[in-house]
Amino acid sequence: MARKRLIQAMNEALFEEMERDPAIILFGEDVKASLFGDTKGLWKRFGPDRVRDTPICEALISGMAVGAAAAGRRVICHMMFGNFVYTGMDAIANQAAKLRYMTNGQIKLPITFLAVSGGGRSAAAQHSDAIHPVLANLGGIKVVMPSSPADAKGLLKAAIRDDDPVFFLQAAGRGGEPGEVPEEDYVIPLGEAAVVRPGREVTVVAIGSMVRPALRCADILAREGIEVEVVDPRTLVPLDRETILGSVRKTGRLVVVDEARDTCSFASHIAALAAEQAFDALRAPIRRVTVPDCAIPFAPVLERAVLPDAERIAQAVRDTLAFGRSA
Amino acid sequence: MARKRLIQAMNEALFEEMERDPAIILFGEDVKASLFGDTKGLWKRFGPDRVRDTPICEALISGMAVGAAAAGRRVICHMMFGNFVYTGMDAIANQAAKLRYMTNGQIKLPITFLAVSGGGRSAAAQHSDAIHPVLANLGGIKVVMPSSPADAKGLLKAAIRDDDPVFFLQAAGRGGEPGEVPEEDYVIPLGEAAVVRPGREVTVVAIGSMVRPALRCADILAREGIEVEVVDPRTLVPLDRETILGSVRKTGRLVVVDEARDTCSFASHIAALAAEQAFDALRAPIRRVTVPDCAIPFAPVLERAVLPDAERIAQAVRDTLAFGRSA
Amino acid sequence: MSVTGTNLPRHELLALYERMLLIRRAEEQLAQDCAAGKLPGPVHLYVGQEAIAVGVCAHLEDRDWITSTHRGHGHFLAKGGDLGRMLAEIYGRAAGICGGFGGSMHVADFSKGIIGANGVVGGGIALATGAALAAQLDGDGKVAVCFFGDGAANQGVLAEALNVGALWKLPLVLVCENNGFSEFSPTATVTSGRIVERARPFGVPGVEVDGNDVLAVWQAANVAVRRAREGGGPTLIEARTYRTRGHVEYETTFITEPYREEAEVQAWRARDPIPRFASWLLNHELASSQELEAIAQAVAQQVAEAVRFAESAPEPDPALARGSMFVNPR
Amino acid sequence: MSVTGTNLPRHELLALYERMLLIRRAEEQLAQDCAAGKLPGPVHLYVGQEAIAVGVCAHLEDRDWITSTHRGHGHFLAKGGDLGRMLAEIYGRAAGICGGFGGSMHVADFSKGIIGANGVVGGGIALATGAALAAQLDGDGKVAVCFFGDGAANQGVLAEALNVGALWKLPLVLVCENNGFSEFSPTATVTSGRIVERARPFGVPGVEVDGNDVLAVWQAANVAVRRAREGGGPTLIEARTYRTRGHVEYETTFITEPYREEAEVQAWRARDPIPRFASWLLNHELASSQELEAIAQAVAQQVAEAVRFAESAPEPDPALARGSMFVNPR
Ligand SMILES: Cc1ncc(C[n+]2csc(CCOP(=O)(O)OP(=O)(O)O)c2C)c(N)n1
Ligand SMILES: Cc1ncc(C[n+]2csc(CCOP(=O)(O)OP(=O)(O)O)c2C)c(N)n1
Ligand SMILES: [Mg+2]
Ligand SMILES: [Mg+2]
Repeated sequence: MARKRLIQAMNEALFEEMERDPAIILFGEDVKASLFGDTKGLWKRFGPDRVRDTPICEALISGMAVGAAAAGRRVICHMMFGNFVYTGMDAIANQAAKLRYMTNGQIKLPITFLAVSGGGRSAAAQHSDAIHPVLANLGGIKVVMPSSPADAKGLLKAAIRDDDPVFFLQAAGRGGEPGEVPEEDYVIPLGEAAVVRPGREVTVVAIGSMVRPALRCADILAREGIEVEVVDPRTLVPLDRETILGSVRKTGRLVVVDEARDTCSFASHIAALAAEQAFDALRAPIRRVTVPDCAIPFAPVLERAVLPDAERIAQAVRDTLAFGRSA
Repeated sequence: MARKRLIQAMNEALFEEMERDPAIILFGEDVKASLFGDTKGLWKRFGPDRVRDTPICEALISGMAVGAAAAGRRVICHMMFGNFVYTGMDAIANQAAKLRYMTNGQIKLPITFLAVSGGGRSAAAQHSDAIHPVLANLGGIKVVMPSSPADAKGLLKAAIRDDDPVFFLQAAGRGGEPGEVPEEDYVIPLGEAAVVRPGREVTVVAIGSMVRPALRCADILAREGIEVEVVDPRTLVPLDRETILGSVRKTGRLVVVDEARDTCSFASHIAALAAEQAFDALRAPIRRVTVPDCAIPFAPVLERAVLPDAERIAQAVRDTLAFGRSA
Repeated sequence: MSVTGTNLPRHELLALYERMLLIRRAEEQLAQDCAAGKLPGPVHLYVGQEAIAVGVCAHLEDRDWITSTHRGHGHFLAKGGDLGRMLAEIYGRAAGICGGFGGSMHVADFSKGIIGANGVVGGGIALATGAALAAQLDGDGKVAVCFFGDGAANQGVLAEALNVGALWKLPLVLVCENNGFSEFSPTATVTSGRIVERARPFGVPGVEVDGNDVLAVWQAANVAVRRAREGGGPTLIEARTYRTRGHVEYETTFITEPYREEAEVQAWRARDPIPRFASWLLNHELASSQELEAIAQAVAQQVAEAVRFAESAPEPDPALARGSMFVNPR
Repeated sequence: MSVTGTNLPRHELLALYERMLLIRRAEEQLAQDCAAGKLPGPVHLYVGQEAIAVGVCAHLEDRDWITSTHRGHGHFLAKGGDLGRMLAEIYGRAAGICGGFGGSMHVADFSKGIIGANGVVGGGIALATGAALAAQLDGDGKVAVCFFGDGAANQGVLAEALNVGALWKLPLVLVCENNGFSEFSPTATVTSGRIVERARPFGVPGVEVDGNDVLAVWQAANVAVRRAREGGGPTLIEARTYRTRGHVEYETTFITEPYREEAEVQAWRARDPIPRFASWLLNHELASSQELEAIAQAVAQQVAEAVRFAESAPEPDPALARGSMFVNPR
């Protein structure tokens, strides 16, 4: 174990996987200089064949990832900010997500797309979208959202070794967050949620960047004598429904926290799953804590007003509990 | 009143609105020849200034719509098939959906994007996506999905007259569907759902192309003595929550039918709203009838297997009712 | 008629002829099937353009990659795809090359290097560039060829591919089939300048060729594929041609006003690459009319057998449709 | 130093000087603010490139449109945007030109024809094309100018805009500011050939110009804007320049290895457009050093006042953030 930043954990995973498997190539804009630090040193270590800086042309880059994967490579494709994924959306939605299914499983497409997603750093509307609901709706793309450095390393390795297209979304504010990271080679399988804090009264499912405020909220509420269980899905596609629904069946109350805009958020989807599959266990309305249906504004005071935080989550939990008591 | 096909109703709306407002321009690929028939005759009537065939370049087209609207025009931008919206996604998600908010409301962007959405005609994976969940999650885009020729005309007029970017999504299989269309100039306001068939026992919310099978399902179930209320949201953004929730509060049972892939579908979102805001009225799990998380396959027998139909809806309704009775 | 390619061995010349004819007869069959209402979904035929796919793919091996378009049957067959399984696919049968999941716009066979037809105009350009990157890294002389239309040439991704292809000297051959139309829009109404010129600013050689002359195409592709194999980087070939059928079968049911002159169609029919090559073979005494007739008969028989195979194949199991998109669903 | 533009009236020459200096001083202030940790979000400065925005915008009126980039302060100010409200925006204040909703990457003022800075590289190209279409239909001689970087030139949408701009003869001027870098990648490592050449296949004139020479830029823009106004269609101008500061303020905290030679930066500092134009004015006796000093003082005062205005402005009301994106929410 050693304390590392999330971005360092990603960097380690990239180094170790590229070392392990010479079929892996990585490309994207400025991956050599590495704006975020995740790809730092890779170019020096693995050379310009396997690590390539591309021009700015997301439409081509995402499609090249598909073509190179179809032609036998294991591809890591860096899309930088989530919003630039829209620029390269055609090949992601029309090719990466569909080519295997359309051709009756003739090929596998082992691609890991990397992108920073979400807000919190005054990067404003065009650099702060949380894009996971859009990706999850495409059907053929796996979506991974780590909430800690240790998870980031294990999940990134799993993503790279996976034979399907995976989006690995790193929360904008989280690259610098430190945590203990095991030294050894380990993999966290896709599709396994984590109960990051057990509790009896209310289930809080928190996605990616939202795990931290959810845990803070659990601390706050513990002081009020409220026991919150925090579940981190870790991967949205595939989704570990059992762990989430199991927790809801136990507590009977659900709050879902998602940095996405509310309409068609992943929070909505988890709420819908629970309203169908854990209905008899539910003792209160399912609350969503999400971003209102707006873009992310620039000024810190405005941005804070739209992003979920521990206090807003705590309020939702209190409301949920009050429902059972006052009704 | 006269019986008309949905595509004719759209064509009429386009003619009448372009006649009414000379600030309106329309462009897109082959709008002169008009693959679907919606833009037929416009070029002849309004000339090459106001009606323009573009080259195939969706990234530019969608961005031009934003630029021309920002510079004072009322724009109708034809994107042809929903899947091509991914190709032009950058300007839709990063510009159209955000420019007004980012600039503190300095401008309005009166743009109507037209596209055919959904499957049912063996057009296969790259021509059959139901793209409304992706659009609805962007926040700054209104989404209209008519289910009848009369609604198509009134809603398209409303969309064109609206000062915000609107996607008007015509269901792939619906252009040829006939229905009564009023002669006079009428507008159906965005954000008003319709109870297309009243009933007491179960609410079926059906979106766009799904209204027809939902009505068929209601017929089937009526013969079994089951009274289904069918609600057509007509516009997803803005969403008429009151009508939907009012119906759920009345019936206590909800089935949502959506031609989108299940994960982060609009069905999920409506289910989530009900599970929060009509919780005490709910007497059974909320069922979703959606497309599984796959691409739309080509062969008719395969395509039918993934698209919701009256029988699948009916089964969901029966399950919902059985829950109350056997529990 | 160009003299390039004339020094090809006779059996190779006849193979070119045979392959063009196979594509033509297969598609005539599809046109009939379509008119009879037998085909689900839209069908775009390649009739008139066969010399391009055949002239280019003559240089390719199974391990080389191609990407194709919505008008992809010709590329599929020219690259060695199986006719019976292609027809079965277009008929929506389980024996289809994609099990009935893809249909006409998505025929693909990765074992033959056919990354597939593509419903997104321009969609194959980036895929081919990626395949060219993989080929370059494999280091064994493979190439990737991208077929695309004049309409697709207006998608910005072409410029992006030219830029990256040139920068990285990718083994990429971009073959623009300029058939004069982008759906129902004449090319000139939606295209500034000459497409072949668009390669030059990137330092990529551009070659224009008569796309109805299989030997001219053969020759241009010979140079381009060899350059690509030898590390010389990409080439853009613009092949001028014409589709003598509609953009899509059945189009006259919804496109009620003609978008081109019948005389133009007739003029291009007179330049049909198949009879034209037949005459050339006869004139140069490289084949007798009996030989050509024998080829035609063999082709007809091949098509008939393929149709029997495809028609008798069962429909796909609907349960499969709801299966996972993934190799590892969980 | 080019002689073009020299026949400008003296007050116009001094206005060019004043505007360049205003941009420079404003951004030096921002650099300080940033170093002091006062600015939220990333800030990309235009230092070294001022001659381009100023030389081009000298030809524009409020009713003409511009689109800009992530490096957009210079374009905003050159086009007549208000300095105080720009600074307030970058400081995240309610008095900001976008109420604090946009920040550095989104400064926009539609009343001045400034469609805005843009966080999407290449994002302004399509917007400008659309604005040019609107301008053409208005029929009153308005033009749209798109500023973009060498990095943005590799986005395919540029080719798309050249194609449509040429087809429709749109009143569009595409100004590529080639500052030698696309973030941390030297232009040559990500760009094949010369950017200016990319216009030619579409029949669009391309002009290369010394972007550190305000009069050369003025002259190139004069021709291009006039052509656009008169219905002659688009022009591509490639202005060669250099950003003497980093890609983004603070970059040395995360880009730990240098990506360019200090000598290169120094060489370009020696060609700084502002002292260079000052010397030219002095040498040609078009201004005295006292006059230039007076301008500098006035500019300094303007900046100081703007900073006071911006700093004293209140923060936005957080309740506004949760308001609707729409004109008609329902
Ligand atoms: C991205 C995208 N935009 C639009 C279409 C609709 N479409 C299908 S074929 C076609 C014309 C293509 O023209 P061209 O590339 O010249 O090919 P051709 O049909 O002439 O072979 C269009 C616009 C599409 N399939 N994909
Ligand atoms: C679509 C998109 N891709 C990538 C980025 C990240 N990015 C921001 S600035 C930049 C470099 C832009 O280079 P250039 O166009 O030359 O402008 P300069 O910074 O040199 O002024 C990049 C890659 C972005 N903002 N948008
Ligand atoms: Mg064509
Ligand atoms: Mg640059």
